[in-house]
Amino acid sequence: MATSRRTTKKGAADTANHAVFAGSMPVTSELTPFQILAPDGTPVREDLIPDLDLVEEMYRQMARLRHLDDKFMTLYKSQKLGNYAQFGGQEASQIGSAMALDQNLDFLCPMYRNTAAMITHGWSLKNAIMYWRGHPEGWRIPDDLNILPVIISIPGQIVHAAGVAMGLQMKKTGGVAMTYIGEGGTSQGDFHIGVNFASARNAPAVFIIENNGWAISVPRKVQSGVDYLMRRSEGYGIPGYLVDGNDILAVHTVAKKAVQDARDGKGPSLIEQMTYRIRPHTTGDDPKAYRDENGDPKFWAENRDPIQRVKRFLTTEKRWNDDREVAMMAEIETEFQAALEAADNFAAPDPKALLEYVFVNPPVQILEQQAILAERIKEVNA
Amino acid sequence: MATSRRTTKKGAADTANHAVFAGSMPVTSELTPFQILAPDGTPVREDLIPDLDLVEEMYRQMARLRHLDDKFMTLYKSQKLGNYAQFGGQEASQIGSAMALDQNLDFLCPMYRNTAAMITHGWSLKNAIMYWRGHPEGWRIPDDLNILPVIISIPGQIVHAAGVAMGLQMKKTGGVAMTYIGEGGTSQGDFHIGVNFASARNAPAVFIIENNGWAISVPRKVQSGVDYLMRRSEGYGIPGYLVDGNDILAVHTVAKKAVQDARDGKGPSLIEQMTYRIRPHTTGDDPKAYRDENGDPKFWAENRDPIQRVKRFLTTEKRWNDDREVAMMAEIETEFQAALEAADNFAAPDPKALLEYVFVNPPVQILEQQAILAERIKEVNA
Amino acid sequence: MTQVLEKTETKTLTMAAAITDAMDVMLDRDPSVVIYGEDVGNLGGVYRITTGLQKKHGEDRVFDSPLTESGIIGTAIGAGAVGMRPVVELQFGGFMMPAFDQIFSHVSRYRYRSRGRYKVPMVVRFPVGGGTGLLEQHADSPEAYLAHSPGIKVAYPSNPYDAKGLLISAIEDDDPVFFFETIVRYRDPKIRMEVPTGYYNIPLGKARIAREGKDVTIIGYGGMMQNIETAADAAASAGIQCEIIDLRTIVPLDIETILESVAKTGRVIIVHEATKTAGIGAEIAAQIMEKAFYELEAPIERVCSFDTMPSPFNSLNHFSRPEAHHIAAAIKKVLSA
Amino acid sequence: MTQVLEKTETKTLTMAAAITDAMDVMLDRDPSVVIYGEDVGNLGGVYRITTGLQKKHGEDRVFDSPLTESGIIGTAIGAGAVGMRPVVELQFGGFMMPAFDQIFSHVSRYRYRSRGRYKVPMVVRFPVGGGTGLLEQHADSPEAYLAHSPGIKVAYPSNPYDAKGLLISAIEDDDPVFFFETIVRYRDPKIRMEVPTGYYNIPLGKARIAREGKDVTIIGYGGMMQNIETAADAAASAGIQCEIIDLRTIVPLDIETILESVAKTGRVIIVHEATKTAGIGAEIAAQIMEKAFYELEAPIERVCSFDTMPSPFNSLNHFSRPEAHHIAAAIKKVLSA
Ligand SMILES: Cc1ncc(C[n+]2csc(CCOP(=O)(O)OP(=O)(O)O)c2C)c(N)n1
Ligand SMILES: Cc1ncc(C[n+]2csc(CCOP(=O)(O)OP(=O)(O)O)c2C)c(N)n1
Ligand SMILES: [Mg+2]
Ligand SMILES: [Mg+2]
Repeated sequence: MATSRRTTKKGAADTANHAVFAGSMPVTSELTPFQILAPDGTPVREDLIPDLDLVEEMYRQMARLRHLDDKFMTLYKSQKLGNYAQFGGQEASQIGSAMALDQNLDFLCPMYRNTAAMITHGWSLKNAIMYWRGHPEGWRIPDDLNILPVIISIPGQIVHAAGVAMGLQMKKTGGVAMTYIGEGGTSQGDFHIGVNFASARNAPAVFIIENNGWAISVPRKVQSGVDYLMRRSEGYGIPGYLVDGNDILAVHTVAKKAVQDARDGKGPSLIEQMTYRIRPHTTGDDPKAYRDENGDPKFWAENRDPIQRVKRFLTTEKRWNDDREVAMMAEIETEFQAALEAADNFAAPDPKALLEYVFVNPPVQILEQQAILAERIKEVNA
Repeated sequence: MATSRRTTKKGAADTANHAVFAGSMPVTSELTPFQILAPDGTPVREDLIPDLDLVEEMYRQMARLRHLDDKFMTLYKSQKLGNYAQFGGQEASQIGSAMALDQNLDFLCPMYRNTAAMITHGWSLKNAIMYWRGHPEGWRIPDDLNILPVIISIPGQIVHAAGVAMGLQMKKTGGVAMTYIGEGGTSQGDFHIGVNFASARNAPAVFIIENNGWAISVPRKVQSGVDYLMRRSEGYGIPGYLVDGNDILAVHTVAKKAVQDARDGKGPSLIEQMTYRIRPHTTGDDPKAYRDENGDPKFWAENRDPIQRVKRFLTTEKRWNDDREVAMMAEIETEFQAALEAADNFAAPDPKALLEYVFVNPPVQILEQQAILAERIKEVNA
Repeated sequence: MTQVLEKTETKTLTMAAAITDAMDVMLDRDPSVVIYGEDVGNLGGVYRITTGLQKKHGEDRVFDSPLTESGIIGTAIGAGAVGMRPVVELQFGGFMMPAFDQIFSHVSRYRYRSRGRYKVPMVVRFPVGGGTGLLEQHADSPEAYLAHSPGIKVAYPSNPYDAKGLLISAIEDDDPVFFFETIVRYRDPKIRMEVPTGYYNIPLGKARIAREGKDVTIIGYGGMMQNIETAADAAASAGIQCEIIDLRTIVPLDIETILESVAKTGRVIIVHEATKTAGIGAEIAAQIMEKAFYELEAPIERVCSFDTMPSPFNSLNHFSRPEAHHIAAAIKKVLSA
Repeated sequence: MTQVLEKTETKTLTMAAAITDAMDVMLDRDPSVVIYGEDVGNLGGVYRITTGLQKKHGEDRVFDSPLTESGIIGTAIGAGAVGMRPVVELQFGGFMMPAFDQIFSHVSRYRYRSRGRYKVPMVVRFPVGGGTGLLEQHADSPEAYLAHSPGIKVAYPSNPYDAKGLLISAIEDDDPVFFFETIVRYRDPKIRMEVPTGYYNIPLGKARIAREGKDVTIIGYGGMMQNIETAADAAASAGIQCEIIDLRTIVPLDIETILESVAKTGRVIIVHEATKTAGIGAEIAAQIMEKAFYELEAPIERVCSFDTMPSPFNSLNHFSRPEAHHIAAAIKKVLSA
């Protein structure tokens, strides 16, 4: 993943250029992702370990949502959920960053894989279930949540986030907009447009590239000749960060800095979180068709699991043990079952939802169609 | 122009980041545009002065096209030309780069301000006149020219150029695609898409940003928080160059290197040529509405003229004198008058052109409209 | 005409000045209104429609954006979601297309997608139409693309009074409204008119009977209205009474007013500058046929531009764009059918 | 049916396999054909329509592109200008919109703009339509946006035989062709059919009479044809003879075949999955009215999806997308009018 022709291709050219042209870009240094915890849970940056209560909270949230992600797969298989985009393996990346937000002030602008970030920012499990069931109730965003609609068309949310940031800046709320994009989505025009617009307006936005190595079947290197996508920060004149996306402490630390900078009027940041899509693209995808599941996916699942990393750390720190684990898992299961029950008990979708919220003041053509719909509903019920 | 919040804004943040995060972007060095001749015509890089025959050829082409640009303004004022996008002041930028191409192998993908580059790549003065008159004959691109249609919608040509480069690569012709964009256009999605697509495919393309300081009334700094737009090369993993765009020797040298790299399979490059729009945006624009014409425009016209720079150099080198100047200007005027006469003598546009070339095999709906058009033409002629 | 007048003083204004005035009024009334786009700040836009607004209301309320339509419209979605009311300008109608994913995928669907939590109160203004002698791609009329995208309103005024009142309604409306401004009418002295100073509005979705008549209904909007009037004048001298409907808005489409007129005349001509095939004229014709089939006495005529891009051959375009004499020919045709 | 057959052997193929086969044949016949798009290489596309092609024809001919529709279509213009014949895939029809500036401003106009010097021989293929239970934005039917853009052809096959023959024609055609593939028909066993192996083509612009009848003409295309057939079967048992026209291509529109049928039946229903307002059904209805006004005995009915985005509420969409019983109701209605 993230193989680059850069070193091979650019190295030679650059040296030659440098001899000749004063104005050419300097050869930039190699980059390594920022880390606080090594994969085995040992701190590599003791100085940056936060309060252990926070670490435990992160661990619990990751465990809770991994459980949810697995349950969603089970629900999908038994046809109790629609096609769903799993985040399993990317918990550190989403939770660590979303935890850097203030739920009252800051807006999350999610894409389809951000269920973990959304729940971390306050979305209920019940709503998440109903969303992925295609139930209108799941699509309604509660008034007290600062979460924008989930975006499927890649990557509109990047520009919306720039706009949210501009809006918050205009209203002087002190709020920040955080948004996510897959590494594949960085090839789209709206990625560039949104980040650059925020740069131009110095708007309080945090742009996070979750580099999970794959865009469905397409490996990272097909998207661009560059090695790391966060190098694009250079071209926008904003800070860029390369982070071990499976190290929740590293993710959180960088996200907090980026959020604080934005809040302080220092403008947007671009963060690339290196992680891996150990799951299929969505529940409908079979990755065996395009990659060796015993290769990288197995390696990452076994050696780079973001949850195990923190668990090992907390265990070493004597903050965690098997009893706590068992108790926590029981709580998590109970919570999930309650949410599932609430979703199951919710009234079936009302077909009228099809023609609601098209316009604030619907034109006569919509009213006519609502009448046709009412007819059709009556027929079915008859 | 090109003022940046970068130094003020990013400097501090970056230093702080660096103390903390191993993976953040290094602070990149300041850049100065590459130069071979100083504005007063003195060489700053004696070692890179090319053969004087070539320098004289460049000078003659710049003088010829400045004359054309001025004539076009005159024609416009006497309503003998439509609204026209002047390149005056950007001769070095367009001619120096287009002269790096092989007319038989390489394709030029122009935008509306590239009349100078197009003529340098073989377009006739007569066709240029007829193009800007909105005459169908001017729109026809002769079969033996490797020039794509002029693009107005900003900046489609960047993606087309990436496609031309891919096509030439597939056909193994050894050809290269060169394209231009204004600094304003770099805020669009297709700028990013085209450069990145070429990077991903290692396609033989040369992308030139003609930074003339203005996008109509909008100064460069509104477009982005970055200081120089060529820094974006970093984010595509391709070479980037910052060049004094009013120094034709510098422009040509860098363009030749980029073209040669592309031809050699080393992929695309991104070049930013710093120049200035001393003219109105188009003949229909009045810049007094948004800038002080006695400020930067006057300064650049008087002190940074790309033609004077080379003339001074050639004069010092004893390659040029007043007699030659007078003779050259006479030739240029004669050539222009002949082209104008040819254009004037061309048959008036045939209204049938309106419905030609819509489809290779027009559907019946087009045939019906052609019949209506024929009727209308008959009525007018009656 | 339905309207709410704050004061009854009037000024003689061009279309351009009336539009400027509407924005000025709304910037004063509603602090959440902001204006941005390419060149709208210092310059006041390439057609000078925002002239003076930055100076009066400040750079925080009226400002130049980077050159990106998708950025302009996409950020207006985000800013609108958090309570702003962006009134953005695109430089020309055809330059909407780099933003078309934002329009199709988001502007059109954002409120539906959030089940009403987020509205999209933006207004997108832009000059449209040909006859200007400008470069290629400066003469498009993209209303049909928008009308086929659910959830989007489309206003297309034909005179200063309507322009101001409709723009004020558009800014106040919580749905996204695309606002078409015909370039050749911006400063057309023939349509200067008395326009109330201060606040008033004209509801979106109410067509205007521009002229009553019993022989044939001519439906149009925007800059085409003058060509229609000219054709109707010529017909009048031949004793033909045209009823002229100025739609004012294409979405909502005031089919009621249209049907009332068709009931009277039985003959219909629809005029627009956009290309014919799959243009909005087809939709209007189809609705009329669906709802007034038995009242129609002749096939509905569509007078539209040919199915090509607005040609850059400026000296020829009058053969394609609907001129008064093309409309006159259509009047003859539907009356002899 | 007009066709050129190379061999007369046949295979039983699904729609999906027939489309794959067409590309395979053309990759063999024409070295300038290249295929690219998101996931089309190693995976063979999310619907596996390009499966096996990369392996057989190599990575230079069939390859994955970066994730950018504007990049895919924009580079296809450039590559086409220098002699390639790109056959590109978009992942879903709605994902065409990030490329809409390239389509509207360039694909549609490139040949016109160069006065014939450069043609745009690309084919753009993509899956469309709902009924799949997929996520939001995976169920669009954007044909009207294309039909309103001059210079673009639109093919929309309904069965394996047509799909292969039309795709071969599309690839050979020097105009840009957008090729719609109905997802729910890709592997619908009910429409598997005998398809000639090797090369043959079906001309673009010739509709197919899917069934002859005298009472009412039903016009449709793509995945809606099966619903129309079902409705017609039900009507047949009530003694009503429907004539069914499968358009095959929307541009060119075979108005001649339509008019012949209308002359016979006098009653017309148009069915499409796209939303109704300003959909292509309006254009077809308008043309019929213009050209067969005196033959029409009843208003033309349009059976289309409601004017909203294809809803993500998958369990409800059958109330909106045209089902056989909605068409049956329309048959009743036009016959009783
Ligand atoms: C505009 C657009 N084009 C294509 C798609 C289809 N699609 C859905 S997910 C996907 C891959 C995205 O990869 P990436 O951006 O890396 O995000 P990830 O799924 O890996 O989180 C594609 C091509 C889409 N949703 N939107
Ligand atoms: C998509 C699009 N949006 C807007 C315009 C209108 N427009 C024409 S030129 C221009 C400014 C371009 O500035 P720049 O890219 O710097 O090029 P320059 O004119 O300075 O050479 C604008 C906004 C356009 N042509 N295309
Ligand atoms: Mg990915
Ligand atoms: Mg510029």
